Amino acid sequence: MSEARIGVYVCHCGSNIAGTVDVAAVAKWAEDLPNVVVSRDYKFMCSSPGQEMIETDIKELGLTRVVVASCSPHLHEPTFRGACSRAGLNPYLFEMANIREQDSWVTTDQVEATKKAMSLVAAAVSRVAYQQPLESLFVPIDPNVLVVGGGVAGIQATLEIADSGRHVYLVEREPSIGGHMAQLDKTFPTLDCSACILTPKMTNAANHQNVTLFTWSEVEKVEGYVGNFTVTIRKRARYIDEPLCTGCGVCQEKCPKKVIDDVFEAGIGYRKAVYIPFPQAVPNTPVIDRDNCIFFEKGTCKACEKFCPTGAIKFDQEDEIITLKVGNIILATGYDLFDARRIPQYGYGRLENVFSSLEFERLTNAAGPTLGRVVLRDGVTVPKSVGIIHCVGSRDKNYNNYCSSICCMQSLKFAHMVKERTGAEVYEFYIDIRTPAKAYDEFYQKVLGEGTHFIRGRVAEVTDAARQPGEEGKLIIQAEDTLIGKQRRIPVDMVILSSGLEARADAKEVAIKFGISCSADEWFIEKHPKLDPVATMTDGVFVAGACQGPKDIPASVAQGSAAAARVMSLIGQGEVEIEAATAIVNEETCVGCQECIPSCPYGSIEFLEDKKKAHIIEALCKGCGTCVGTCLSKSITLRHFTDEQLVNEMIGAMQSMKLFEAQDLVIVE
Amino acid sequence: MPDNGAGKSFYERVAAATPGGDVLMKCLQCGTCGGSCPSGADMDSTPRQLFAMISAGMEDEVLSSNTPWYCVSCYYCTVRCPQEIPITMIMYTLKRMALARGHYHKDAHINWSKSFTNFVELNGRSFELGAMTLFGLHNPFAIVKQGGLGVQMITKGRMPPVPERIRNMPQLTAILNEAKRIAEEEEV
Amino acid sequence: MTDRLPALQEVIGKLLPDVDGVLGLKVGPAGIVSPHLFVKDLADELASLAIWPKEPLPGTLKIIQKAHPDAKLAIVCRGCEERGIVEMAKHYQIDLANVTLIGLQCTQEEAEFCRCAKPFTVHAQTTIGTPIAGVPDTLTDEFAALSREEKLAFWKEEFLHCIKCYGCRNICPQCFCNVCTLEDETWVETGRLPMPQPAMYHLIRSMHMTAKCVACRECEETCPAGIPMAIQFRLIARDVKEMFNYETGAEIDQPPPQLLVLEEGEYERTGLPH
Amino acid sequence: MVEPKIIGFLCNWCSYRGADTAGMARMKYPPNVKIIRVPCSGRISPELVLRSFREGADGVMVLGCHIGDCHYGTGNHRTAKRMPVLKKLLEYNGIEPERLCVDWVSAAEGEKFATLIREFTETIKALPPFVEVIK
Amino acid sequence: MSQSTGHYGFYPGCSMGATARSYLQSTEAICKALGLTLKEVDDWNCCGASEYISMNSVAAYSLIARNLSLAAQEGHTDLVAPCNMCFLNLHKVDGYMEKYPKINQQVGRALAAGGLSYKAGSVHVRHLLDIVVEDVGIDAVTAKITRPLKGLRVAPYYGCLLTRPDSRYSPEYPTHLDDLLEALGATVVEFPLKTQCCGGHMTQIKEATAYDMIRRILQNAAEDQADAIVTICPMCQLNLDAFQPQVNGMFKTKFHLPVLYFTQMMGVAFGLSNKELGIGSEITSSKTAFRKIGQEEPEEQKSLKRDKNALPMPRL
Repeated sequence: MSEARIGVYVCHCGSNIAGTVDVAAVAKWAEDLPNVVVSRDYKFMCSSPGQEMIETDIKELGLTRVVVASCSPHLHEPTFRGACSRAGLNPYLFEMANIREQDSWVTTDQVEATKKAMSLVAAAVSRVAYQQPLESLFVPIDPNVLVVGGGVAGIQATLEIADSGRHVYLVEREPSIGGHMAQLDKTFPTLDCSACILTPKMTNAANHQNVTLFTWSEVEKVEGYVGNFTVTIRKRARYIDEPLCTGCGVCQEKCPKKVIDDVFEAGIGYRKAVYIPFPQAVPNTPVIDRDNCIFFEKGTCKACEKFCPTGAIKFDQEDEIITLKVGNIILATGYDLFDARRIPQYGYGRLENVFSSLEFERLTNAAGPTLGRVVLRDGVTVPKSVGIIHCVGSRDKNYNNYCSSICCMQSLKFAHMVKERTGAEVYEFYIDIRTPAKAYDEFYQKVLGEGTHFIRGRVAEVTDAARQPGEEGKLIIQAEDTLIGKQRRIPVDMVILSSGLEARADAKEVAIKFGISCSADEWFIEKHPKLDPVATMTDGVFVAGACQGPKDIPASVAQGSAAAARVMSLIGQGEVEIEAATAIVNEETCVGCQECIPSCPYGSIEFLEDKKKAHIIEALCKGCGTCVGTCLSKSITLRHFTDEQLVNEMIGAMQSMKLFEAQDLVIVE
Repeated sequence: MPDNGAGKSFYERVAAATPGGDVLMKCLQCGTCGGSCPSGADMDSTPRQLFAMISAGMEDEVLSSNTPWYCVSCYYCTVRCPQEIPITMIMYTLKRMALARGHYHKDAHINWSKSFTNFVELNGRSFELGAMTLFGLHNPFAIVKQGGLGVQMITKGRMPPVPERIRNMPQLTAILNEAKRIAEEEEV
Repeated sequence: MTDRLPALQEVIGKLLPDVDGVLGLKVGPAGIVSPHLFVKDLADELASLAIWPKEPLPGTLKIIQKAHPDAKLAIVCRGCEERGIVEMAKHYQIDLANVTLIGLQCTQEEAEFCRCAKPFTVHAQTTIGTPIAGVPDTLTDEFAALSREEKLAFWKEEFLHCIKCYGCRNICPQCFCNVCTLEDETWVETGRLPMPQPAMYHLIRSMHMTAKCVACRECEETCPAGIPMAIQFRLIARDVKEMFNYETGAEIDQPPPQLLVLEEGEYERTGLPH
Repeated sequence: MVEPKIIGFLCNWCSYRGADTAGMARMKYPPNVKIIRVPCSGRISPELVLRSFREGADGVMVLGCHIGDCHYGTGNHRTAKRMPVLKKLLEYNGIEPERLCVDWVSAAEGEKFATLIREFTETIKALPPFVEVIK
Repeated sequence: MSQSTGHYGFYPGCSMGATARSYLQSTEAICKALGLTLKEVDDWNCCGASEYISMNSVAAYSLIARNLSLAAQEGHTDLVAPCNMCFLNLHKVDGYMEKYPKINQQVGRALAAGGLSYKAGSVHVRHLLDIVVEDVGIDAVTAKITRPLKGLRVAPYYGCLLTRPDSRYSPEYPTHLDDLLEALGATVVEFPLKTQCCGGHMTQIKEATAYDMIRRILQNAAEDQADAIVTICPMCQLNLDAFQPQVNGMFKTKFHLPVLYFTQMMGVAFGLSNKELGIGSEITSSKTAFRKIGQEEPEEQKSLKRDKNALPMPRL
């Protein structure tokens, strides 16, 4: 690589690097490295003058390679690649040495930090000489979009995109869209009726000319890459002919089989084996629940079929497999409620008047099983005292370590509604009250003013074992009132557990399906927690709403809109640059053993039967290099991460380390 | 706040003397421990309050509290603590620290523990009757009230009149003496 | 041995009208045994058929098949050669559909010579001789029991004699690459003797033998320095069996483990951190 | 004791970001490890590890995403199959298998990364000097 | 685990020779019936209960570790403790030695002074109940029943230390004793306080505190109409049984709840004699309770207003 003319640029990053690393010494030292033509240090390399310095050198000194020693490439690699491009140098002829995150910030000793910076620069210089220019491939973006999950975040994203004139496929697992929001009665802090604000959006989404709705459906497979995904959807059999069904509800009325509704009614109400989950459901088409239908169980009944006025019942219907082409995907798959049965001392599932938060939502809902009456499990008795327990399953290393973010406000709302509906005494047991968003703390103050008792202390247990007079027949909430420093036992009629939110039980599977990652708590991981909260590491796949972390309605809606904006921006660009650092097979040396084919996570390697050689479909290759690690004859090369490049990077680092071992480094001040 | 010779804060010493005690600083002050404690009503400060006092360096107040002495070692606090703080073990640490510095709450049942331990160190086995009697010397009131029970236990064959002793007492004594020497080393 | 030879001649004689050729061993004029393709017209050549010393026939089979992809062939194979053929088929180097396997069961002496755990065929359509039980590989066991320092000293001594003649690679039926990593300067320094980093050569080769070595011991046999390199391959084979439940060449349908994603319970057996 | 020379091959998506996270949190660790970024731990062929030893590395680290979190889905499954075998092989050649560290570090695990580096550097320091088998 | 061998090291603990003699008798009786071999660790010493550790932790750990060391020396991989306190202490010290190098080293040094050593994790400490439920299995127990405990309402009382901390069973709501008693034919009452503390050593130190804790448990069992409380720990038995008259005196209550060991219940169901099982040594007599066996139980009255309005319950 004698023709390489390398420029080295060492950044001070203010005092971030220069405070620990002798940047001038590093730049001076780099001058003597092979092929280095110029080596400079500068206060802020990423600033305009810094970039211009590089551009000028490329042009005036005829540099053919550039090394910048500064921060992590995850931060500024695109910046400096851009500078090279502007000066006419192929961006892949640029290499970065990370002397901030991996050196100045983590090393205490200044001499050691300087030596490490030198080694990292030497490694980059050694590598860059072997780098090759690469041309990016551009592929057109399919303007159709897939939205997975029809809760409020998914609906919002769908409407935004559909309104812009692009087509959206909205896939929902349940028979109706609406998500958890459809289950609620009131929303905090404004106490608007949830159905009143959500239903119009649901109808809008379903009737929109640019939306195709798939309910009772799930995504089975995702192939392809940004701009060009092929998605396979399983549309489960409803056993109802959708075009024929008018949604009159007679089937549901006549069905003799009553089932506890664990989904929409949160287990506190019933539905039939053929059912529309709730009156405002969209679409207004029932499904037959195969597992509970008498006909599917015993072969007789067919009451629904007998009474259906349009003959829409189709017991022989089968699942449909649908293949779609989309350019972008938004995941808005929502959350699961923490199962309070996991905390036995709170008695949920054992003590009948302990309710989960979603059960209570359904109790207060005018369309719920009690038509909005707040009553005990017997269905009649109005409670005279109610305890609300915060942080159930949240902020607890035994369960979920995070704050579920919505429970405080939800509990305050519950307190207000209990007061409003029953006039009962309400006790809120909390660790901290967190009301940070707009108009939230005002709501807290309002509830305080309503006479709710606030007891600061995490509840130890809920029991029906009376200890002293006045406790018989009650649920006793035992906690330390930490503001008094005394143990208290509060007898109440009803306990509401403000359960936390959890990632969907199948979040991990879904993440793998869509090629994104999950955090330890199984929430989907965004590209950047602050600056890119709705994108993921996989181009073309975005997240919105509670699947990314606990979130209330306003935040979910905002994310739905944000994800839609990101997608529309991509569509607007028309085409997308795909990974230039792809793998390529050397057909001359390939022996056709086909080991590489199953090793590729993307199925991007095909076997050319005529030549008996492997071949990589460039557009499908994501550049992971797993095939390279597999190929024994080294017949596959991963561009930009070739063996030559990596080995020389390693040699650069090793040689400098050996050098420092042999002689002490003298830093020139 | 006064530090000991090693220059370690009170919190650091409590944490170091308790297996897994280094998470003490993560106490959320949620009160689950105090709420769960079956004898919590009798404590002058709840465990949570002690933790706040420990982090505030209030060594005298903490070590003269009756709280550790009311701990019945049921471990409810430990298993329920959302921060996985080994609260029961911290109570043991506080008891030892209180004993070591020589003055402790009047409710401390130090004589019972001492009588019990004495018999173990003497025979290798515990001896209820002996411990009760010995304890009774310090606490004659108890022996009057529970005397009838003792008689009943003896007649039912549930309280042998003489202690059992293990064969290899020298070995046990050697182990315990060495352990105490190690523990002393630790104190310095 | 004497009773197996006529039996084999008879089997080949019967097979020959139906196949285009039978690959076996032949004694040449100077008494040298070499691979030979017995074809229809020369059925009387069978008189010169040999069965010992063994030569690695699967590699020859691959060459013939590549030149004549449609030819119907038969091959005389021992247990190890059968495993080699199975393994090569998994890597698309041999097309099993066009091959008839004539299984030659090894004798006790032969098995002991090879320290062979499986001196018999399992897939062959026809078999000659009586299968015998495997022989314990005491050499490998003894090596495994050495301390790390002893192992190091062991190889240091052995590798000192390596002249990097590539004989072990050339004879190996599983070394079917067109170009070889061992000749690439990037990995193995070439052109100097004694070898500058002898372990580099052998480590890479051992790594490439993972889930591939069929324990035929041809490499050791051919090595002019007599390096017992199969010890490493055999130990790795035991690890692969333990970690990924894979036995090289045993099952025709089981893909090699390195091609598959981790299965339930496999990760736990790798010894990697949790 | 001479400072050990260590090469770390880190996957771009989890482990390299984990190293960045450690940096952003200003966690301190010894400077011995020089990191080489690869797209996926599946890219790391055993030859790369061996070549680093040949070049004089006293230890090599191979860090990837946790199993199940691979940016490429299953790239690290190959790592989990290859590297244990390589470790065994080192052992059979009389080389301490501890010289090869294979572990998983997520982008969030800055602390784990720093701890790993500290521990691995200590481990290598504690080993007898690397003999001239590969070097 | 030695499920199949049925051989275990046995650490009886001090109470078994004294206050809990009937526990030892009934344990021996049911082991014989089930073919279980418990081999007493030779020359074991006291575990220090909850007292020693408040005096000196290193000495307390070392005291306990001597037993682990002896058990390991005798070749036991499973060491059975029938007492919750002993179980916790042995289990805990083994775990500490494994987890905390400093403790491991300190205890190691102390043991060495007595010519002993112990490698953490080599002895698996288990409670007798765990052996019966997990290794012997409910089915094998059922097979031995000749006199099912039909008609007897029992409150399963676990106490604290078996399930807390670090247990494989739920610290709040374990059910394995429930399952065993049900298999014996008894009616197991819903007993929310089943893992509440019995007061431990408080009976000796602060009577008022202890008696109130005992009262809560007795009251809960009485409210659930239990005929007897079944325990798995000598300390629990002692506190609930022997102090029952004192509790009645202090709170003006009339509890009469015999407190029996689960091994005694098994023995009764196996048709063994009261003498073999040490029944009769309890302070609160069990005569009336045992008379109920075989009697038809009155139909349980569900007091709940379960009418058409009732809402479904979440299922456990």
